[in-house]
Amino acid sequence: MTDPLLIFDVILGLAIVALAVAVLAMHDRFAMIVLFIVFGLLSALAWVRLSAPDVALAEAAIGTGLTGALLLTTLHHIRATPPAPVPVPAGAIIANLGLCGLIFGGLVVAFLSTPLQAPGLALPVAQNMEASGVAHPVTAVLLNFRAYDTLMEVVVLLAAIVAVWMVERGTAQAPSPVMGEIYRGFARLALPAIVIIGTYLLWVGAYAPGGAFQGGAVLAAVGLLLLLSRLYRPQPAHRPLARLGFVLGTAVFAGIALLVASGGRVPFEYPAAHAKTLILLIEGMVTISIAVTLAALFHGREPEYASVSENHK
Amino acid sequence: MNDLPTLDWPTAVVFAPLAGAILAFAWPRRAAGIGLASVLLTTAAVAALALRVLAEGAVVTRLGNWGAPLGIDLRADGLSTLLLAMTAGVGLFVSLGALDSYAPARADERTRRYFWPLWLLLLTGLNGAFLSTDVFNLYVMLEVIALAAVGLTVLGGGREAVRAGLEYMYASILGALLFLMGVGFVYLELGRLDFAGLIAAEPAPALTAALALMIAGLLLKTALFPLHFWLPGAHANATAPASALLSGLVVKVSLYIFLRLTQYMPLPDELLVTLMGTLGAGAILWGGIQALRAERLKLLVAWSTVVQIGLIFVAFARAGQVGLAESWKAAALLILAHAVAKAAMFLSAGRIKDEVGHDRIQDLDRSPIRPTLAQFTFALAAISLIGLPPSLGFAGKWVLMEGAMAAGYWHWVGITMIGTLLSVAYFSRVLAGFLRFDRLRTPVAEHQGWALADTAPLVLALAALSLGLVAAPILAFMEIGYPFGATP
Amino acid sequence: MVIQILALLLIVLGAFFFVAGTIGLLRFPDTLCRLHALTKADGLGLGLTCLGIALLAGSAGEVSRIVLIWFFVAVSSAVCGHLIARHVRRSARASTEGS
Amino acid sequence: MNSGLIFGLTGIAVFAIGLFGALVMVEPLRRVLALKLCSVGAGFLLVVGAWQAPPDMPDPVPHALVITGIVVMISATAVALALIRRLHSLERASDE
Repeated sequence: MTDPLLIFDVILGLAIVALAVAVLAMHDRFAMIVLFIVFGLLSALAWVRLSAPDVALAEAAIGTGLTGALLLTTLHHIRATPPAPVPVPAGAIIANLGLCGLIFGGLVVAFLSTPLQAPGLALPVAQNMEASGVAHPVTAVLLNFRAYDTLMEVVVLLAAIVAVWMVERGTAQAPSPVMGEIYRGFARLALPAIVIIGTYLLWVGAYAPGGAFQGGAVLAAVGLLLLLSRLYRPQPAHRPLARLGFVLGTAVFAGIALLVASGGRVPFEYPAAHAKTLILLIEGMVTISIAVTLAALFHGREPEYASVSENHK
Repeated sequence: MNDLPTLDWPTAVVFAPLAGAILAFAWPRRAAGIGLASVLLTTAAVAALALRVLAEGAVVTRLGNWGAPLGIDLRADGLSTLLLAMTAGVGLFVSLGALDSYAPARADERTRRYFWPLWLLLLTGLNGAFLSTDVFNLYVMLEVIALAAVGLTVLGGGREAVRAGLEYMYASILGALLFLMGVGFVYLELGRLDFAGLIAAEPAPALTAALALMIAGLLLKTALFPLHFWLPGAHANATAPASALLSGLVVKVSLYIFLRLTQYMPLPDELLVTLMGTLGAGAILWGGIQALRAERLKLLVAWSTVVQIGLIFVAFARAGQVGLAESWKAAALLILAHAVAKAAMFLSAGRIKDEVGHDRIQDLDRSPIRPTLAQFTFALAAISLIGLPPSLGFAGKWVLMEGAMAAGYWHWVGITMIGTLLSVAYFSRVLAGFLRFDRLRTPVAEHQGWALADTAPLVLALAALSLGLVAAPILAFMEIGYPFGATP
Repeated sequence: MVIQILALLLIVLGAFFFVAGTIGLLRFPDTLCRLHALTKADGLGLGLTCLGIALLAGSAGEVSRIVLIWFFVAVSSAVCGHLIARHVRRSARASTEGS
Repeated sequence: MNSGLIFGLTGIAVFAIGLFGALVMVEPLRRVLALKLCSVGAGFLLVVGAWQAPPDMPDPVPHALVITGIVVMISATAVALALIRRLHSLERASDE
């Protein structure tokens, strides 16, 4: 008899594939996004089953939660114009279906030929954990062994907010929905709790699943709540502070990476005695930047003085 | 000068533009000054790096002192340094041109403020990609480049630019995700991501799948026919300095990564090389026809990019699988030639459009204004792109054909000839428009005085022309550190 | 042993309520009825499941975290239910006024 | 059969579905979602690459890579969505 958990895995895998199809097939755009959110949460569940709780947390918070919020706010903006029905020729569909089927088959064959459960880099990571300054392997990889990648990832986030502010100059925001008193009360209750949870996630990342990205995403939810409940309205005068918030993580990360390079050390080589402190400092600043940037990505356009805009009624 | 050797130049090359981007974004009032200073610093760092590479061979930085495969290494050998130098040189002159193109009189303040952080982020990504030795790091760099490049595409903010930018964005993300899937297969098979692991690997189905996915993604990003659909719109609708960066530099990164990967990973067989060459031939023909039909000057220049990309792939395939050990040099030479000449051409096309007020090719000869210097620059750049001696484009085509003839692959020689004739045909449409004024009865006004925006492309065009004379030293420099060969 | 069986029973019962709520979501005719089925049944299911897991928890810290989870999920699902119902009523009013 | 195999196949299927959507779909939002599906598929593959049958510890490197990939993807999504909103505004402005 097979393990009942394996049956669960099969059902979960099938459900994920079915949801992926349903997301693309769903006619209504709102339902499409909701199905996508369900799809993301089930994927996160699958990653928990694959013993990847950090990834599951990140996917649930960033890949599903915040992405879902971004999609919904965009839909809110463009909902006035229903999509023009552009007929896709049946030939193109069949050809692409065949192509993707072929790719699927090829990739499956290639996948089955790989040595599953190969050790990978687990051993070198385990051997160098001592020197990394943190106790949680994923955090050690993100903030120490492959810190350069992580720095560039924060740079991608910075590029995104620069591009979004640039793209959306002069467009007026679609009026956001009025959420009412009960929602505001909930926001007041939830805000401090979310701040605590976000900070806890950041802190716990040193020795358990969690870390800057998950913590930052949870803190970004604070920004979303504030924006939606209109407890905070972005003002043009706040722009310098916001810019500072966007670049803080990148600047501190890059600065520390360079500053440690003296006395025979190379960039990103934290001195052993201070590794833990430095990583925590970087993580804290990166968390702030991630939270501010993600919330700003949700808000979209740069807050401007009124004279510039108004081409949207 | 004492601490010059201790400074880590590969890191400086990546971090100088990054610092500039951060400062330029945080302090928008000073964006132009910070931007130019940062580009100059980057250029200086690249020059210092090049000198070291010339003196000592490949320079390796083990970030965090972990060493690959656990950590990430930066490696500057002849090829990467050459491309860094190309990026720095083209970038510097485009920046100088942009100072003028986005001057307060010509562009609104927002455009000026956002150009610099986006361009510096792009430069960070480009330099990072040329130095990277890790496939996942390459993926992240590709995304940095993609987001900054899309931002630059829509800098003008018009409807066509935004539509083209969105199309470019889709193509870019899809290309990057195909690449990421390939990275996944590399890790599944090898359990490591660095180039050294790829070189040592035995052929395996998973690696073939990885190579196929990565190449598909890169071809989409580099716009090889028939995956070029996003390029003409994006490059033709961007503002001139942005077009110059996109066409001159951005598409070259994916080409560069393609060259590296095809050398490092076991190629399945000859068929793939032939396929690349055939697609390149298709690009030359199709792009040439479209360039002949284009009604607008910038669109013609954008289609000429499609042609040139095709030519680079023909150069890659010119002598089959056996010839790959040599043919990357022809491809690299053409990459360099195209970057310099195309940046000059887009900048001068932008100048012509600015001065004349439109860029309809048909009406160019009846314009009451003659931007002579820009027209002269355009002609010089065209000489290099067509491949007349002594330009760098000529040197590249010469190496291409020499190799193809030596291998007896005459069909590639034929394709190159046809491409050359086509490019003569479509560029002469424009050049004829510059020369004929018989239909015009009103007195012709001369250009509006010399401008920095005229000088920058002129220098680039002259460089494209004269660099051909030093093609031999460039070829020798490329081989420093054995980019591809027995000793990695 | 007894505690484990009790916990299992509670979790199964909780799952049953979730399933019932989902069936309601799929079968009921309009949004308000669906909301009714969903919030009621899922609220109960959540409470039972949390109770079951809390019985299995090893330490007081874990129990307190489970209680916190229960509290926040309950509050946010109540608020979500309210927001959806409010939206339904407003759009219904808007459509009757419009016609 | 094991969890790694099951979810590896799931990931490849999701990637192929996303690829099909990205190639065929016309509607802007749907194309973004299709690309997001591709990225989740690639994430599955990497997480499976890290997986070891319990109680062995999984390889942390791919986990870090996927987290990076998720953050990169939301950045790209945000820019694509901003372009969609901008294009929509511009088209409405020109229609009026």
